[in-house]
Amino acid sequence: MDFSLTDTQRMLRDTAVRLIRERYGFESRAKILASAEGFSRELWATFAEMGLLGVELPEQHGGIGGTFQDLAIVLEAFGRGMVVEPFLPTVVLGAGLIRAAGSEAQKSSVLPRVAEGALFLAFAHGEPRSRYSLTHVATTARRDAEGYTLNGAKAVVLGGDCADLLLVSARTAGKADDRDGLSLFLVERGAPGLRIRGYPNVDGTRAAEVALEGVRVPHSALLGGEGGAFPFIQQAIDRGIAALCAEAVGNMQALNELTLDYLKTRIQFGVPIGSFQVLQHHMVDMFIAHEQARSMAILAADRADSADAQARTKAISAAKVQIGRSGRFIGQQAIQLHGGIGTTLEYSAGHYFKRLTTIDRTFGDADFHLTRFATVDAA
Amino acid sequence: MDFSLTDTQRMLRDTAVRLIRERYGFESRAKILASAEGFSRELWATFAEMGLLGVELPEQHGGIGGTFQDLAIVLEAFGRGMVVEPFLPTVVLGAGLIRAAGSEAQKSSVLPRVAEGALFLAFAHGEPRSRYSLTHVATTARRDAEGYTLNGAKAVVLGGDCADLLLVSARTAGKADDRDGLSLFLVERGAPGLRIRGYPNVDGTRAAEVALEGVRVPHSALLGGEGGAFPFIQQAIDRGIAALCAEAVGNMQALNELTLDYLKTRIQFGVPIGSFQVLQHHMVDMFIAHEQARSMAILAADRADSADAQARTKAISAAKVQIGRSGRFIGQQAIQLHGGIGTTLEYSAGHYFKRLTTIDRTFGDADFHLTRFATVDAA
Amino acid sequence: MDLNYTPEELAFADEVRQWVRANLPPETRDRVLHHKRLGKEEQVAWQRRLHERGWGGPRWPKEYGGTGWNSVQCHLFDEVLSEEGAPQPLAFGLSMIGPVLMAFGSQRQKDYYLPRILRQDDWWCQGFSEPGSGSDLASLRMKAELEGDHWVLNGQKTWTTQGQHANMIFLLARTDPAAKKQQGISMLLADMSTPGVTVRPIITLDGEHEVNEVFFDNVRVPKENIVGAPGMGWTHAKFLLGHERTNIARIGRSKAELKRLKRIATEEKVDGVPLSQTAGFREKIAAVEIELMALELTNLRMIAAERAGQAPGAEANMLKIKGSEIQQTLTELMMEAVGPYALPFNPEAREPGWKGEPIGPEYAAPLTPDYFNYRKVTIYGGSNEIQRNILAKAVLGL
Amino acid sequence: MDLNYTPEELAFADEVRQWVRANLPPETRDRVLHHKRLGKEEQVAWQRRLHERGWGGPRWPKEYGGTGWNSVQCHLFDEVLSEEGAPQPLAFGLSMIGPVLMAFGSQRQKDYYLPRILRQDDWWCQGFSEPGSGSDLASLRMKAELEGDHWVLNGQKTWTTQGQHANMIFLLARTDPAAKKQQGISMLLADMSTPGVTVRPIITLDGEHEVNEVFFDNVRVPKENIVGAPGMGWTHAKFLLGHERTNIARIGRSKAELKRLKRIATEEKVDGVPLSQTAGFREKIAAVEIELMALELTNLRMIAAERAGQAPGAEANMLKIKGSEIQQTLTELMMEAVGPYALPFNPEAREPGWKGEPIGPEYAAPLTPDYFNYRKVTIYGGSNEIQRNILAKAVLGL
Repeated sequence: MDFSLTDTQRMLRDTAVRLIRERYGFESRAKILASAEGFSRELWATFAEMGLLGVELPEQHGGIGGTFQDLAIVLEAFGRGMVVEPFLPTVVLGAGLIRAAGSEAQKSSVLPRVAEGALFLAFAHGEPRSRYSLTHVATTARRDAEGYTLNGAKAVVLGGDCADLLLVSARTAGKADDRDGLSLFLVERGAPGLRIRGYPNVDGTRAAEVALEGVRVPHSALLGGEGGAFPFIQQAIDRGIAALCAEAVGNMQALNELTLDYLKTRIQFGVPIGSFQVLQHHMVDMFIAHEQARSMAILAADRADSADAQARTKAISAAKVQIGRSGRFIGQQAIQLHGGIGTTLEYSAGHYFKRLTTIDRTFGDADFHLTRFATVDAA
Repeated sequence: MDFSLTDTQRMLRDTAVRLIRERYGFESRAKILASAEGFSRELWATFAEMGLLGVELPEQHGGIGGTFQDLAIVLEAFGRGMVVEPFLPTVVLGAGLIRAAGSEAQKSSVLPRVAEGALFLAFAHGEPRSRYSLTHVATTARRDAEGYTLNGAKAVVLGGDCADLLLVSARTAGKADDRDGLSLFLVERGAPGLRIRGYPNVDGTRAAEVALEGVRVPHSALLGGEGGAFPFIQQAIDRGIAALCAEAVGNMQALNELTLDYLKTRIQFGVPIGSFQVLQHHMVDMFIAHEQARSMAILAADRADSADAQARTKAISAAKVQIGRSGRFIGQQAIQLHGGIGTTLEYSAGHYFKRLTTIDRTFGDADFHLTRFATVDAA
Repeated sequence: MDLNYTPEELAFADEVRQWVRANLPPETRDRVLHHKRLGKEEQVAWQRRLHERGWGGPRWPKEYGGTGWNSVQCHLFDEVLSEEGAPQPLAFGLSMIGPVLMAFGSQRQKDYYLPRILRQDDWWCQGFSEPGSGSDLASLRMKAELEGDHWVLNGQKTWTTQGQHANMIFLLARTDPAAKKQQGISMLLADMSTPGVTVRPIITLDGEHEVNEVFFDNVRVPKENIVGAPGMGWTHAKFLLGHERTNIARIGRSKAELKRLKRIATEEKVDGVPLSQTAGFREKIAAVEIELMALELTNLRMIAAERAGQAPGAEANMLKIKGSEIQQTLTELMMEAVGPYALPFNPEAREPGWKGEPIGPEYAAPLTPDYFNYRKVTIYGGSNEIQRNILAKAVLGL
Repeated sequence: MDLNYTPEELAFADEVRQWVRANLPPETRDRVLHHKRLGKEEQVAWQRRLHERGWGGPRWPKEYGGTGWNSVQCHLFDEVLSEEGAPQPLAFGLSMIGPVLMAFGSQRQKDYYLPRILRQDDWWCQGFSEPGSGSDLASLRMKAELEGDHWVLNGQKTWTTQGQHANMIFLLARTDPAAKKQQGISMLLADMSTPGVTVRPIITLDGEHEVNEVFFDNVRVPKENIVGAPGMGWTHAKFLLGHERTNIARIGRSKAELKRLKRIATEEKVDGVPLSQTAGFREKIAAVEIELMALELTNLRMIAAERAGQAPGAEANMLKIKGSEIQQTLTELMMEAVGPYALPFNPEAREPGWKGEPIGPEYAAPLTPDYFNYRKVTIYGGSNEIQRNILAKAVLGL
């Protein structure tokens, strides 16, 4: 058992932390949010230059061949800075899926472009009625001699508004809720019949509703074998959750530091409010909630790429429950301890809270994963 | 809407409160608990003399013809004193059932003897595998020309160890879990084939495991019509719950007073521990928990005798949830605020806590009733 | 003891209900029930319509143009209005400065301002909090110096709800800088259009403009615009906050929101089953419903005690604590109910006239912003920590 | 980073497991796993057997007859012993006075007492708390006056766990009445059979005799029985409590209890369905299991930090807080699991040799008494409120 960082990880951490400190201050972030696209292509290029987009990609595809744990270190730093660039959809979900399920040709064509920052991806899986279910896919793909025709709708596709390439799940067989019969397709932005309605999320990240009306793709757009995509989908989402966990831990730590600082400096009744025992104990509980979340985020990162799907999903769900509960507690308490200032847009605490809230609602909330954790052994 | 007490109620309250204060101090109660039977027949006779056993019984049967709300006032005072005499099984459940379902002959023979304190009753309904279900009855009653033969087992029968007369539920038709086919029988203590194994409960009240092996009763022992006992059973348990709610509220108030007093007098670090803000806020939350419980106990008493079974059970379940949660919170916090002394048998706080714990586990715990509340409209 | 309303009380509630149904514009009702933004005009129009009916001041005595209703009637009135989707009455005039003026104002102030509150000729806002004085209100620093016939105000107020709509503000200022903390504070009434008053919006987490900073730079207010005597401001403020605290539980509104939550949970499906029928969520709804039942009864018990002549004590702080917690739980459950559709931010969908295509279900757009917005309810009007301090001291004697 | 145990660590755990299975008497194992009472002799026998194997002092350095294991080995050892139903080691000798003597004791004390602890020739108890000094330990009033070659002790101790079995006590007494609070306190070792020592049982809510009051009436203790110098008692006590706090989380034991809970929840049926498969209870178990997973990893992180040379800081207080809360939740869920059979009180069923007919399921008898008993874990060893005070000060700097 070893919790220490490797030299590479230490280097990655220092790089990412410095980048956030220097380029992603609260003011800079506010400007990014206010921009037309809602994120910074310039910063994205910087991420690419620094090798942050290819941390986990194989060297032959322009990456540095790292592990998910290496990636988690970057994500934690991004959590501290509340980075809104589409790292999760492009790097964790999109590139991860292509690496896991793609053909050599697909990998060679897509991954290097991701590593160099030239391509945004999005995983278009959830649907308007699927809620958090991974199998509820009503979108269909009909095969013919030249390729496939896709019809359906995808909901709250993270990073969908700027994606150059969408990874779309669709049913080639079976009925909604079947595990079998799911397939994945690469769909280019601008494909006829593809309608993307982008919008901001409540935390400043971006997403889209995606409609597919008779969208045509060639046979070569199929990612992995026909009908066997479910294990890839499940693992992609598990990786996405592990990424959220790492990000959330960075967020919680920053928010706790901010709140602690406020308790020490805000004067009421002639004394710092941190001298009130009730507020001290709340802060202690926030500290504990973060430590517990950190432990589970480490577990999630350790298991994210495990091939044992049952053990993996159990650990990932446990981590998501802990992150959801800790994040909710820390977020709500941080606002309460800050009082009025915490409820305003011009102060950073509320933004951390909003991001934590969003993380709990992404890929299944704490209650959803509590049930998954409790029932996975029976499944 | 009127929350004020009637003159009779004020009188009842004063009588019961004075009785508890004078005769049911912590020392006296300890002696009662240590006695062979675990309760006081002498005090029972006093209850009878003061009219407390017949509060709710009709005047022609030796009672004073009061309402359930009148009874609740007595129960609240009993809650303050943690009265262990079998008031709930005899007066609330037993006499209540006979009044509701009994023939005129049964009422005339039983109720006056209850009012005068000459008869203990018990409602033998729950079974070893029934948990909190009211319909899971495997005990059978086979009818023949001379009467019925009862076979089965009854679990945790409150007051069962001293009962002179048991009200036993048994199946005359249908299968376990059916609502129909349940009947009630009066079974005398000492009936051949009846085995009663009495024991103390963790809170000092008494109960029994009851085995029925070929117990013979005459036709006249049937209480109400054959096969139609379910509504009576349900109402009896609802009344029992409303009684527990009233008792619990008295208990919580006494425990809060005791704890508040301790906070004001216990010195640590040179000051009363009640000067610590964290303990103050815990005490405030206990105060609120009691007020919320009190409101729901009033509702339960108001609805206990309602003929609208669905609205009644919904209100009663809501009250039981609130009582369970408030009682758990107040009980646990009271021990925590007392520290070591709260964990000992020689101090009263722990006894209040034990009784509150037992109340939550009687007739369905908070979670059971939360589900019942949430699903009763659909049933 | 009888937990049922009397036939007279029920008839009263019914009369109110019928009248509201006949008089509340359906668009207004729809906007209130779906948490869309309300226009200033439509709020004024509704208050005037109530006033025409004689119900403009439900808690006001008859001599000031109020209804003279007892507390049960007031409770039923609130409840029916919430249920029917009527706009919440504007508390700053009706529940705050109105009662203060009745108790402490000059005859002239009463004669002039009270009728204007009922007709909503004035839109009042409150100037208590300052950047440095949150929970510690008495540490406020705004100055009012008497120069001839005017008080000259300098300083800053914050968290001024609806200050952007208001034409009048009641505020606390330090008129005697030498006096000790709570002393030397006075309550003044100021016209927002006076030169030197600047309103700057504060945008809250939900992206809405509801509160403001208000700056006072040599603002001259007529001498007679003081409420009561100089130095009595703290007394008036405590009186006012006591009034605020009973309404702050907002039980009627939470009951209406509970219904909305149940509707949403019936629409939402988990693997084809309505969310309202899944064990976990069903029981979360049940838990908050029971809390709310208990709080309503607790409130009714306090109303009864008040009618029996017992002054509302610090127990009212309990209503604030529980009421605010319940409000927050309801917003949280509604956000939870819509699953992934809690994410999209679509503030236009809250505009009165918006006809665009919703993102996800139509009811989703306000839910997460509401969750963010409602974090304030355990902070404002005296944070819940302050409420517990008060209860510990006043009720428990700690 | 690697969250898996190394092959060497796994082999070590396996060695311990095999040995325990071969050497732990099955009756003892059964009693531990079913929460029956353990006899004094059987506890001593188990410690001696461990000692013969060389494992009597898992956290002790080799020079004192300990194993010299690293912290991961110690953790695995605890875990395997808990899992296999071995009696908990007696902390008062091994984890409390033992380490204190190693750090501060005289050579004579080390030579004499340490081997006796490993062999459990002495059964130690602790004399810290007094009736007036609970959380405020430094306010203790017990006096020790030097008369010739003896300290003469007068005063009272309380909450003395297993004092009825002990032949030795380490205690804090005031040797310099003039000194300020924390100063003037010394740590002394006393033989429980000295004239003037009286032990009076305290019966706890579960009806058990586990703790005692101990009265000292002119008890004469040899002068050399002081630990270190006079006035250093407070320093020694803080050292000792720091050691206690890490073990107090009892993670291994909670993991074993979680298994027991799952077994019980599988036996219990709700309308024919195992309780462990009903949504509500299943998720309650899941919630505490996740808390425990997180705490175990947090503990392992701290162990790793310790091995990397970082001294265990006040973060250990966190283990106490979370660990105790989890222990309480587990007892509560077990009580809940048996429904109405949580009521009967049947203390005989916990006797080692009891062969009577159980009331309800056999596992039910200890559950509610355990729930009552475990209220202590958030109180003793520094209440959780005190732990939070320490964390606020030491870690957060508040």
